Amino acid sequence: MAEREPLIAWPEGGVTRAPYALFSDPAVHDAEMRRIFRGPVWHYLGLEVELPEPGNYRLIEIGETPVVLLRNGAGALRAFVNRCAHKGTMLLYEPFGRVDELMCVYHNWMYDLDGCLRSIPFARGIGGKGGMPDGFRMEEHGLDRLRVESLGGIVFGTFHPDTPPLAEYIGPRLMANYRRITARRFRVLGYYSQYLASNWKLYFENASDPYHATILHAWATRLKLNRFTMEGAIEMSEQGWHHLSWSRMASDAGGEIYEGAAFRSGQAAFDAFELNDASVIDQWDEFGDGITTAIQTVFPTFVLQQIHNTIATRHLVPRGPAGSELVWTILGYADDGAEETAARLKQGNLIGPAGYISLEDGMVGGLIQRGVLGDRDKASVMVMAGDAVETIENSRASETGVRGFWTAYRGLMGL
Amino acid sequence: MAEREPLIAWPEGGVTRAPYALFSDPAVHDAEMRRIFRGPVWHYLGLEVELPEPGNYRLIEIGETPVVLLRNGAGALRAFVNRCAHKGTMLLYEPFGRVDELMCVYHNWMYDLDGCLRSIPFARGIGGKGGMPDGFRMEEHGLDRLRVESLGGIVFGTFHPDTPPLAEYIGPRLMANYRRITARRFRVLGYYSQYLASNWKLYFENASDPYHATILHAWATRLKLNRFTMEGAIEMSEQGWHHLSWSRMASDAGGEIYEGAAFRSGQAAFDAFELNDASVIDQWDEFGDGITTAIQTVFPTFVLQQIHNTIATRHLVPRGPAGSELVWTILGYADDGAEETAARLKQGNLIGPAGYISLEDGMVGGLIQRGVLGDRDKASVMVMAGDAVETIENSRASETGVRGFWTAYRGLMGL
Amino acid sequence: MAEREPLIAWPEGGVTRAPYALFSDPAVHDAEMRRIFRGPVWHYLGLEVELPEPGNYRLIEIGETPVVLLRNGAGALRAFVNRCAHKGTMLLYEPFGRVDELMCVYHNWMYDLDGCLRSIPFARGIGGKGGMPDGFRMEEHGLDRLRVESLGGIVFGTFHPDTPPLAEYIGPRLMANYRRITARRFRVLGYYSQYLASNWKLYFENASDPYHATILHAWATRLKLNRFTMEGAIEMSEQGWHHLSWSRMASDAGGEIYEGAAFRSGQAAFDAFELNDASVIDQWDEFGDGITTAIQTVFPTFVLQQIHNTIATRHLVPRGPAGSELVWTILGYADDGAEETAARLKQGNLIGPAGYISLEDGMVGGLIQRGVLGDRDKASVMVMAGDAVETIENSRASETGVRGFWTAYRGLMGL
Amino acid sequence: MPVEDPPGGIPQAILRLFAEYAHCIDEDRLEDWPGLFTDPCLYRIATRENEERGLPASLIVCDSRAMLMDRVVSARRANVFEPHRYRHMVSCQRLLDAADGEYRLWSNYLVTRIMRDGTMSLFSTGAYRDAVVLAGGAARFRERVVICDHGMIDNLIALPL
Amino acid sequence: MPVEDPPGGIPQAILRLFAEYAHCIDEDRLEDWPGLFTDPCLYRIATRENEERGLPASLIVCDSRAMLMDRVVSARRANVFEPHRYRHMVSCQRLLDAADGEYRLWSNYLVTRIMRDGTMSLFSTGAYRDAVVLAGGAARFRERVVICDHGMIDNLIALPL
Amino acid sequence: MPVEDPPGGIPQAILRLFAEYAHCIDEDRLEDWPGLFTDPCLYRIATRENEERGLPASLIVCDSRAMLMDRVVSARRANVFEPHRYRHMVSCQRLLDAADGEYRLWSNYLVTRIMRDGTMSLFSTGAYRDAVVLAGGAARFRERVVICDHGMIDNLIALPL
Ligand code: FES
Ligand code: FES
Ligand code: FES
Ligand SMILES: [Fe+3]
Ligand SMILES: [Fe+3]
Ligand SMILES: [Fe+3]
Repeated sequence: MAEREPLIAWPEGGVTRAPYALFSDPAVHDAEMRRIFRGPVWHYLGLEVELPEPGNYRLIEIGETPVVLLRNGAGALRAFVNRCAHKGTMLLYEPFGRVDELMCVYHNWMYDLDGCLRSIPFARGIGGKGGMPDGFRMEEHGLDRLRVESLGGIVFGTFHPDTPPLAEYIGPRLMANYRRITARRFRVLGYYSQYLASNWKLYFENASDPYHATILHAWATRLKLNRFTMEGAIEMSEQGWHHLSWSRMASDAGGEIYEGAAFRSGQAAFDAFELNDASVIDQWDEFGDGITTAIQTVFPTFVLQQIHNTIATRHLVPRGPAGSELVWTILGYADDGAEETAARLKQGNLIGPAGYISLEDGMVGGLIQRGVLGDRDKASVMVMAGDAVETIENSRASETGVRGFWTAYRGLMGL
Repeated sequence: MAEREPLIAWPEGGVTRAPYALFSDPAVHDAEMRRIFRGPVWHYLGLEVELPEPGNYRLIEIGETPVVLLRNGAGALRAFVNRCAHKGTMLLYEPFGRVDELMCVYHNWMYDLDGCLRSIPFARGIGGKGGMPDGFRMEEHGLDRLRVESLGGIVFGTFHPDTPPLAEYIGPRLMANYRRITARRFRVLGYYSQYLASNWKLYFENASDPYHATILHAWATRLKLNRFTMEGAIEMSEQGWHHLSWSRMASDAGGEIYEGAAFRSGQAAFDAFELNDASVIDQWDEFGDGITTAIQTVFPTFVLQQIHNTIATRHLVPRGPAGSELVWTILGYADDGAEETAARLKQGNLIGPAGYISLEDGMVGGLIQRGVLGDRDKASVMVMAGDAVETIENSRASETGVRGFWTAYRGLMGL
Repeated sequence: MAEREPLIAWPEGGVTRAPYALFSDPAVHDAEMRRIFRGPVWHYLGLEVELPEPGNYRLIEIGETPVVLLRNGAGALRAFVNRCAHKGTMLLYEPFGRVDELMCVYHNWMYDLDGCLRSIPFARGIGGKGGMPDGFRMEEHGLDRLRVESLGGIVFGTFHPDTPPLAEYIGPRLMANYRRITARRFRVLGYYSQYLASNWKLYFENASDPYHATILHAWATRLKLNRFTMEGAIEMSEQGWHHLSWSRMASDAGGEIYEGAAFRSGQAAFDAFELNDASVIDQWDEFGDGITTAIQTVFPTFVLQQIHNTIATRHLVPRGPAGSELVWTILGYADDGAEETAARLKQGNLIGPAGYISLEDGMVGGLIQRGVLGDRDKASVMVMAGDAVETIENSRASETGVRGFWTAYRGLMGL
Repeated sequence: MPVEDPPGGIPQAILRLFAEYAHCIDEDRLEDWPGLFTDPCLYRIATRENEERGLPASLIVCDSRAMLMDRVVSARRANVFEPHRYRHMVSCQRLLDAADGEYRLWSNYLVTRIMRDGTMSLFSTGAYRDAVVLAGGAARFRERVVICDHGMIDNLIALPL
Repeated sequence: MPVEDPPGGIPQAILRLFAEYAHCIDEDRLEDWPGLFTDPCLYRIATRENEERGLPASLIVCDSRAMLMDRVVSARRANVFEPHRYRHMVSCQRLLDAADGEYRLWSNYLVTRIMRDGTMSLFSTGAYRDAVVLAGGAARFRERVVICDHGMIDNLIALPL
Repeated sequence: MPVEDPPGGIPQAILRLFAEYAHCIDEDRLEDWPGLFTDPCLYRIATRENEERGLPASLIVCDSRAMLMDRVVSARRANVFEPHRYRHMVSCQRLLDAADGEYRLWSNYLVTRIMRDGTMSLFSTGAYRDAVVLAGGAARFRERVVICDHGMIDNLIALPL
């Protein structure tokens, strides 16, 4: 098929280069929807606590596909494409809810919570006329089902038969932080999302790139919340697809290299910059390991976040070649006391579209999208710490995380 | 030409299947604009009563082409592409009006009401310099003309030389209802339109699909305005392209099958649902045949409607692969008395974008558009009453109308 | 490469025809961005007076490429693609400003005002770990630079090595008016822009087409501000790419041909049309040659305007195949007295998006864009004064200017 | 020239009625909305193009409180549509005349529509042509005609404008 | 800090003038619009970017009622454009000061544009900087400066903002 | 049914506070904005979906004037974003109750965002849920909760809504 021919020519330099055409070409986008989003990867579908009862469901978008995650009558998790088998109507359109069955509004074909077609109005016709033909088999017209795995209260799904088990997909090294964050039962504190006027990959590169964190987010750098001079590392999953970046704020040493350095955070605007009310950054060491920031990615679109005591999942939904939506779920733990909840809510000022430490992330993608449009044949250059995709202990001056993203991308895209 | 290669592979099952790629592929859309909209089909252009006098005109869009319908000085109907022969400027941009000639604003080339170019400013130049060359023949630069036919006060046009006469195109069987509705002179009661965030074919399938009517529009079903247990039929034109669906409200028998059935209209929300003021559904049998609903389609984009005493034309304009606009003309008859007009106006609550019986039609297309985008290689399944395209007496438990649409579509598209 | 195959078939008639497909085809648009906008042409970048000091910069868009024009420390003009060499982030996003260096917000790579990469944060890593590899050469990662020429206080740039010197590009004949307008130092009176819902070429055809001026802009015709019966000419540059159209208002002779002619300006609406307050058209002969209108184009996107005493530059930015933005810079001269400035400001009513003499120019492009979409295989017809591209003395009844545009276009596009 | 406002301009109770009308709809208290009208009453959604051409068709027309309530009940229980909300802005209220406790007003409105997926759009602009009766400090609409500037509706109208 | 409003706040006649201004334009009574200004007067459409940079160019500038009327007559008879309408919303009116019967006010505006094909768009937002004179209960604009937030205009401006 | 307005309706000082709030933001006088609140105070940006589901997360939450000022200073000096402005429209103000010099109000707002490239968009609509204290003729927000109708934010929020 035409689509098997390389869509673009990848430049010399392998994963240290990303050709700009990848961020605006519609043919590349269509191929990604098939080769990556329908490929052997795991997608975030939701949280166990969002579906406490049989019949509870939530909707989510995987690439361009609407999906429903629900609990069947027996309490088992099921995920289906949210599309009637008759003519393709979306079955559900409230984001969350409770149902006994899935009934399509258009002609009321009805499915049970395992996705099996159960009834069709006038299947026998009227007065013996019309109706469904004898050859028609209900069991051949059920909903398209995703394979589901739930791990630590987070539910993932995949369209592909060969996707390895979730824990193996994440890999033993990165499962450690995954378990660290998911050890307690979650409590949902809220939701919001950001529309980003940039290709989805630009955001996921950003999330996989600790190099920018202490530079772009000068607010946090200046307040000594996150610096390269703290203990920290970039850890890569065994196959190199996913990354974890963490740091220990208390351990800052040699931060003076930031003073008057050729960074924005060293510039005059920052002289004497400090908070009038520092309660917004009050935090406690809830994991007992002093780690104050831990950002973990699961290729291609999931981020698990700890920033101080803000816990959140981020799920990325492509919106055509030039846009994407980032959906945040703000979390606490079910056993939080009132004080802990209050502190998490106040630290909420640090994250999301209005977050002191994150609002720039939404902006840079747009600057790149417009910056590279005119030169689709040029490419970005990601050689910090060379060209390897590997864990780098006690330094985050590396682009290994981003190279890891491109390693997975090239493999699945056949580029 | 490349465009003659099949744009998509049609799945097994012929017209019982419609591949989802048809609803979003730009190449398919471009081919439709040529093969169908410029093909041997008739397009709605307007009403005789809209053009009472010589010089009266109205604008309309046929696919992506702006068209003007007018009466020339002799009172004859003419239709032209609304585009100057010089550089393509639209000549008229007020929806309705009266003109003595067609003068382009850009360089004032002037055409008569038969579309012939009559004058060009400075055609002889200035001081003998410039102007039009000797070889230039005005008669070669007239407006592009459509062939026009007027039938029962409704005016149609076609771009194609081989389109059969209009009455033959509609076909003898369906001309009966066409004559029934158009027997009296129309009076225009108003206009409005709906933007639909879905491919034009999804709306026309809906209009050709009586199967959904008593299910999706539960309001009317619950109030016993339209049920399959009433007398009714789906009648197909001889070549199978157009359909008519009608029913007799008074004849309802066995409606109890709707009670507690696995339809939405049988659900709890409806217990004791009735109108506080039923004057909105007061009607009279104006055709003397007891038929209370008659929906007739003319492929590819025209609907002639009787719902109770609401008479209307609907004209569908594609807006790219993912959108369309449905233009309603609300009608009465010139000899209506004040009471009849008042009743039609009040019944207006039943139709249009805010209509009790029609507002869902605008919604389902959008649910399908988004539902199928991610699976362009899958297809809808339309096997109710088998795979035939044929009239089915006294039952509407059939998708023959929709299969008829796809029969015409495949034939013209060469798919 | 595929793109070298002709994108479209040009019809018979050479530059007297422009196929309508050129105004909506995305593949044509992409090719224009490379073959024309990156080709051997000069683009407007700004004005010397906008950058009085070292470190002053202004942003501008050339096709789809963001560009920064600045003065380096030595006061020399430099132009770069406004894009970081690391990952493509736009470096500057305030339209005007002053900088000592160019620092990218994302990872703070820093460039000097000659576009040379000067510093990279953590280039040596942290604690000897990470950082840039030994093979990395800063000098290979500077900004993409445009060649710049400044002529009469107006700065142009080109991406192409073979573009001839600017004065030679404009050509000796048209340099005369260019020098006439740029003889005195400019003063910027303000900025505004128009979004045009039409392909960029439709606007540039309009600007190259004096034929429309006395017809479309009936306001000015009626007030005898610009008529073909005045002295005037269309002058073409030697290679035929650029045009100048001028007229002398005082010299009107035989204007009666406009009375009752088959032009809009001759129609009833105009009987007794005159201004209640004529101060808006008070003017003085500031160039001492009686020329009251002089419109000069520089292919592909620049217009230099004198309309009475309104002096302006216009710069055209394509926005996809179906849109464009026209950016106006309203000018006076540094040595203007208060009275002259006041008169220029009042005459400002004549120009721009609300200008009595120009507001129609924004409209006709949209009428063409929608008028031709449905017939991409048809073409416009531009035969006034034949098919030649040549200066025509003392008459403007010619489309030579537009044919000149298409001459340049076809040559660069290889069509 | 329209008559002058009474001293103090438009009565507070009427401005309050306008706000209450908007909030009944925007805050999903549809059941309170019919009570803002007299009975009988006139509530119409028309388009400016039809009005200016003297064409009588409406998108919605109700002439009794019961019909208003039928709109609410149908939206809640019978008709089906993707859930959404409106947000009303009302401005430039102008009193046209006042006689026998009935006030005629003309105002501009703008309504945005917000879908559950978070998308927001400019849904309708136009004018309100109102007849309001003031009795015992309470104001009610004897007539509210919504004149949409646009003849094209984005998909459907399920809630009052 | 700006001065306090006079007791009772912004005079009713001024609020009425604001509404009348909007409706003259929105309801296509353009011929009534010049009468809302004193003669001489100042009507300007500027952009915030130019204002903030001290650049004097305007999109429209009229300093007499006759010039205002020329804008109306030209739009009616001489200039040609696709027919459209505006809808004004005015909000957050703030009285800056009042002296000798002249009131200076600052307000926010939003204007939507509706084309005859039914499409509707957000056309302009910005501020009105006004000087209003109150004489014998009648209010007129001695000065209205429209400061558009946006330097880019969608196609053209044929009607006053 | 909500309580009646006090005679004369919503106090002028409160309407003035609403206008001043909008202009501090829209005219880039952010430094004046915290002074419109009491200290302590509550300023929150929430979403209607979270509010209606009883979920407490906010986009922004400040409980002191110092925190409000930190938002201003951070926007000015620490955070980086493409420069832009808002334009506020506020409408349908409704007084919910008034007791002991504290007024509770509910209003609708609409905010457009204008980028430096001239593009303008509908950025946010929703409701203001306010508690205003009137002391010595001066009005201040003890609480302003901004309830966005939309859960999706276009890119980022750097300025108060
Ligand atoms: S589309 Fe679902 S039942 Fe027909
Ligand atoms: S385009 Fe119509 S006259 Fe030139
Ligand atoms: S993108 Fe510019 S420094 Fe990284
Ligand atoms: Fe970040
Ligand atoms: Fe229907
Ligand atoms: Fe022109």
